[in-house]
Amino acid sequence: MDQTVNLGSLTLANPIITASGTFGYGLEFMRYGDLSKLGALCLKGISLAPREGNPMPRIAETPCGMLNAIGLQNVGVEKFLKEKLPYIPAGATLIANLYAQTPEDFGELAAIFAGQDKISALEINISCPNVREGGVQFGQDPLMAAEVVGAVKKRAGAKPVIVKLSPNVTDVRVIARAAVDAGADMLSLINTLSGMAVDIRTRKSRLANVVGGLSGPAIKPVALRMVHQVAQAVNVPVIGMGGITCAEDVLEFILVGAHAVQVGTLNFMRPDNAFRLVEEVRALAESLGIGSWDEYRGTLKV
Amino acid sequence: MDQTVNLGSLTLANPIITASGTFGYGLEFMRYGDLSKLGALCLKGISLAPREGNPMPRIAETPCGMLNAIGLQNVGVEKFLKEKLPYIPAGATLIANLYAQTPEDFGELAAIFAGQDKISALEINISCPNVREGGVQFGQDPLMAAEVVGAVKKRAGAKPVIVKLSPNVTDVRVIARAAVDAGADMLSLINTLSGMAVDIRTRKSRLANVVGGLSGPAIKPVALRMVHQVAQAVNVPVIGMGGITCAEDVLEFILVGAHAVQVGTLNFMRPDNAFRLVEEVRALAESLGIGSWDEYRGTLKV
Amino acid sequence: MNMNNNVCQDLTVLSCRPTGDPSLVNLVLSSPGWTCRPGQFVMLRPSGWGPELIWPRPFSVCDVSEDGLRILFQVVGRGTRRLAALAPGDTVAVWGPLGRWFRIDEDRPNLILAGGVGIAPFVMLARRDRTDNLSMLFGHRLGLEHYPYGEIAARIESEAMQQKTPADIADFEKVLAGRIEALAGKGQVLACGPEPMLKVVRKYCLQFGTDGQISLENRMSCGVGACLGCVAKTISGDFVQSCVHGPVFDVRDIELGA
Amino acid sequence: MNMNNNVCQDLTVLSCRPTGDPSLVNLVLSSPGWTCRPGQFVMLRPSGWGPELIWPRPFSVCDVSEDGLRILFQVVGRGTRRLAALAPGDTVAVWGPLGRWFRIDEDRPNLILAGGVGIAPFVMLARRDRTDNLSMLFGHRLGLEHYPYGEIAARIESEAMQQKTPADIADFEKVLAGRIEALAGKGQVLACGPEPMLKVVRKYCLQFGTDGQISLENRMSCGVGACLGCVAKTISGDFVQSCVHGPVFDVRDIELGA
Ligand SMILES: Cc1cc2nc3c(=O)[nH]c(=O)nc-3n(C[C@H](O)[C@H](O)[C@H](O)COP(=O)(O)OP(=O)(O)OC[C@H]3O[C@@H](n4cnc5c(N)ncnc54)[C@H](O)[C@@H]3O)c2cc1C
Ligand SMILES: Cc1cc2nc3c(=O)[nH]c(=O)nc-3n(C[C@H](O)[C@H](O)[C@H](O)COP(=O)(O)OP(=O)(O)OC[C@H]3O[C@@H](n4cnc5c(N)ncnc54)[C@H](O)[C@@H]3O)c2cc1C
Ligand SMILES: Cc1cc2nc3c(=O)[nH]c(=O)nc-3n(C[C@H](O)[C@H](O)[C@H](O)COP(=O)(O)O)c2cc1C
Ligand SMILES: Cc1cc2nc3c(=O)[nH]c(=O)nc-3n(C[C@H](O)[C@H](O)[C@H](O)COP(=O)(O)O)c2cc1C
Ligand code: FES
Ligand code: FES
Repeated sequence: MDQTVNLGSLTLANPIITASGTFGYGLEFMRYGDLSKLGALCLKGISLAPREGNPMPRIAETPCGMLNAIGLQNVGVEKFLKEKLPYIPAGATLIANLYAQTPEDFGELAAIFAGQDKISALEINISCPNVREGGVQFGQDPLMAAEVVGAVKKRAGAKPVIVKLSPNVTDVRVIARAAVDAGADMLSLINTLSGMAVDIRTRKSRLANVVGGLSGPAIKPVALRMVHQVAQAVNVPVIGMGGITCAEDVLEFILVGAHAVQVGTLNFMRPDNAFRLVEEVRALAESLGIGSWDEYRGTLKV
Repeated sequence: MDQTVNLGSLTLANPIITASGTFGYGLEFMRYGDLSKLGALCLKGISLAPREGNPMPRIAETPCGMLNAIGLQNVGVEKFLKEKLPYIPAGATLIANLYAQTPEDFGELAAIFAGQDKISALEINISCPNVREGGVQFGQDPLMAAEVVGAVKKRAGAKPVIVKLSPNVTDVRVIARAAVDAGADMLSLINTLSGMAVDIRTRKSRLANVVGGLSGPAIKPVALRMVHQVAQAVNVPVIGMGGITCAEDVLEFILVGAHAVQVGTLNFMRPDNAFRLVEEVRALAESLGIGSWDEYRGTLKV
Repeated sequence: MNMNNNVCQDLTVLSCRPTGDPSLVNLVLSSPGWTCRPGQFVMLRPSGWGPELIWPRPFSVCDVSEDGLRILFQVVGRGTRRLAALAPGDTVAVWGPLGRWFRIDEDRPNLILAGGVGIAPFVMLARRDRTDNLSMLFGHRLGLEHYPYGEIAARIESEAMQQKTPADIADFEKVLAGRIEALAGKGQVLACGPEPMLKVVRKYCLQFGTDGQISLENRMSCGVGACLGCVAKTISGDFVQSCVHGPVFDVRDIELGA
Repeated sequence: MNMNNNVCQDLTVLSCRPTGDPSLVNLVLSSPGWTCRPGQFVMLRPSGWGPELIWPRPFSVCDVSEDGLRILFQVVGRGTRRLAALAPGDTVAVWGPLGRWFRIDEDRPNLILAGGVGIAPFVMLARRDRTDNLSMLFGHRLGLEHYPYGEIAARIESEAMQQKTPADIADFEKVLAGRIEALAGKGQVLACGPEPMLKVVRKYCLQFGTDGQISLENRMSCGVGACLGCVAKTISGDFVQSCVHGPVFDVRDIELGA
């Protein structure tokens, strides 16, 4: 079966994308597989200036999931372009993940990446629950979301723009429609659910940041529901994620309407998991007699 | 250690309450423990008229959790008062869980229960994600929530009114404050997270209702975060729940500010779990040298 | 032994072994101190299960005595895979006996219709004193030696038919129809097996007016009537908990989805 | 054997046995086909773990050879409890060797400071050809026979002190201070042990100006530098991944929380 997926002007060899913040700059995983075999890589969130991130501890394990409050630690766009991007092998399809605290800065970042040949698309993160400013507050308000998307689209040139949605909202379709109306070429969801874990003995949060973002299999039912809702509400391709750990999970997201998927926490469970998943998804789809993703996508009987 | 908990005019022998919809009318569990040993029992949601509930299948297992879409099947208030309530042994502290599709009907139900000596408090469910009308729509809009709470308070007589909040909102504090301003004596949270599970082979949802409510350990981080937020935002007692399976979990909720807790899915894992939990919580609190719940509650260092 | 003492207890695994085929497992737990009736079931949850698998799993009592509680189960998914990995000495939370049982009509012939692992509840039934009014027709996929067929056949008149192909299944359905028709007004059938088989049994019982009882295997979460997740639809349109009002129902009382 | 082939592979459990005390376990996996340097670590995730425990767990390589990969671990929580239940034949996903190692100063004395299970990485160090510039001071809680102390003491000059009471711990700290002071400008210390001990070591190294390396045990999720969950704060204020830039750091390069 041909695994190709068409996301508007972006064509992927298969529907498996590694999620931002869980696959570094790809370099960390080159020992474990061939990056060009992945559908695409979403790179760690990048901001204009370097960010040192939140204090430690930053991660905690929870039942069938984990919390993180990394706080978007990153080297900043300049250093990224000089010290990281050149080393990522040419065959890999790369999506930059953008983070900023103002629409202007988002636009600025978009303009920088618009000129980067190695970058195939931009994903804008308006849904990080772990930063004080500019994170989820853009993703929880349709007007602010639209403003950010507009600013990015204006300067993104020919690069397709993916808007990454927050699940921490009353109705995800409202933000989804606002993003699409403002020019989003695609949507991706879900980012992490805002959560906490505490230690009853030290009486402290297990995260220095107190709250963090929940990811992993625990959130899969919520993610599936939101992807299903959004896929029905908009006419642009939807990239689904949240708790995927196996080929069955991938097909579940495609069944409810996703064009492609991202895998995050899965990469921590075993560093070659994303590479293995590409093969497992192919095998499963073939064993089910699926002729193409277009044929299977969104065929949930309701 | 004295396990007593004071929730305004409602005093409980200990902080463990069985959650609505997971402990039937208590009768189902009399073989497995002494109901009077529990802090209280929240009874299965009751409506004015009987409800047949949603079609089958209604439940699905998910990683560290479960989905349900029961649809509030219940015998209706009249039959409940005649055929169920008289058989619940006198020593048990009972909380009625009310469901209606209009503020008027909520008020009507409150008036009926106001006259029932065996009922110690009313919990109003404005957060059920599994019914089309009157469920979560009241719980997602502060004005509608306030209207329902007002209607209930007006006719609840001396019974304390607990408002059960939905986690499927952008900012749970907004609804919490609206409910308190409208007269809620207490808040309880969280109800289930809206979610889905699908079967890639049959291409059907695992629930006939398509979407359902996610409960169990998977949601505990989200529940803890919301209880923490709400306990800081309001001045009424907060009853925390979501994914509790052991004594440590109970103390986590109290640490972030809950006066008492409810346990739901835990009751399915083993029918005597709630009874065992009462003893386990006592033992754990004593081993930690906690003098009283007032001393420990809300002492998270942030 | 107490007939009604269905408290929740921790029992010890005495043995857990495939019957020959790895997909069919015999589990023997230490004696629960109660006895029960054929068709009743227990909920099992090994104490080693973390929260990943939330629910206990329901199983018919295959047999119970001072020697222990015996369960015969088929490996179909994550839960039964983990049950199959139990080792002697492990503990399992068990509550039961639960639900309603097969009621024997002492004055007329009772024909057992068992399909696959649905043979389980009839092991204890065949152990009863009076067996002349019992007989069994057994449909099976694996070789007969993997099932407790011999134990039952040694006590009551039994017949087995293997189904390996769709044609075999069609043949089995024909035989079922014939037997059910033959009992119309003269006796009753007691059926336990996969849902498609139960639908066939129900169809012919209604068509020929034959009395019958069938045991449903609805998905269950609590087993005690509280979650309302396991309901069956009665012909009057009510949803009743199959863990309390079943799992054994009169074929005439309930609907079975298409 | 390849020094750098840190692919991810499924290794087979050869043995998994308590060292005598149930809280301390010796795990031997089939040979990974690589060797490594003392202080490097591996990530382990048994294939039997469902999603309940999401993360792999990091462990120092205690020793590695054609005979297998040896890990010495202490049971402290859910993950290590489940690791302790591994049985021969089970498979475990292993990736490594990861991280930086203890660098020996060949021209001067190198004093190992090991605390409890922190002795693990020094088993392979003591196996090297030249041992005259190595010595060890070992602080321990359980009886000495539970640790691989004897193996090391057979090859290098070693001394052990048991800590059972706060007074013992204070004594140990005094001895540590003395040894670290004595090495100032003359040699270096290599430390692995519980965080309070590492803080003491760092304090005296800085105070007396003694060279030293310490191995951090920050919570880890990926082990490959991607999640940024395991970072250590450098004295210049940067957060660096301890799985890549550590776990062994120069005491002067990093801060340790209060
Ligand atoms: C009253 C009763 C008696 C039963 N007696 C026996 C018996 O004696 N021997 C036997 O082998 N099986 C019996 N079953 C069926 C058995 O409970 C299921 O096969 C088992 O729970 C599946 O668990 P799993 O985790 O392996 O499957 P899953 O991975 O959860 O699912 C696999 C399949 O099993 C079904 N299933 C899952 N959970 C349940 C559940 N709690 N109840 C029913 N079906 C479920 C699913 O719908 C799915 O089709 C009985 C069921 C009931 C309700
Ligand atoms: C580089 C490195 C080498 C190590 N070498 C050894 C060794 O040789 N022998 C040994 O016994 N232990 C070693 N550890 C510590 C070991 O990884 C933890 O004890 C183990 O992960 C705890 O898992 P758990 O599920 O049992 O504990 P949990 O129940 O998860 O937690 C118990 C305690 O362990 C800590 N912890 C939990 N997960 C981790 C994690 N992934 N990394 C570090 N700490 C954690 C928690 O903060 C908590 O204090 C090493 C750790 C690191 C980072
Ligand atoms: C450690 C960690 C760091 C993350 N960093 C980012 C980030 O920088 N930008 C972003 O858009 N999402 C980030 N995410 C969110 C993931 O990309 C993904 O949306 C989320 O983890 C849900 O998918 P999963 O359940 O497969 O992990 C991060 C997640 C984790 C666990
Ligand atoms: C099967 C089932 C039925 C429920 N029915 C109700 C109900 O009738 N009224 C209500 O307010 N909440 C109902 N709930 C929600 C629970 O009371 C509780 O809020 C939720 O399950 C989270 O707690 P838990 O994780 O401990 O189960 C139901 C939950 C389950 C699992
Ligand atoms: S299984 Fe819960 S009501 Fe039957
Ligand atoms: S453990 Fe993930 S970066 Fe170190």
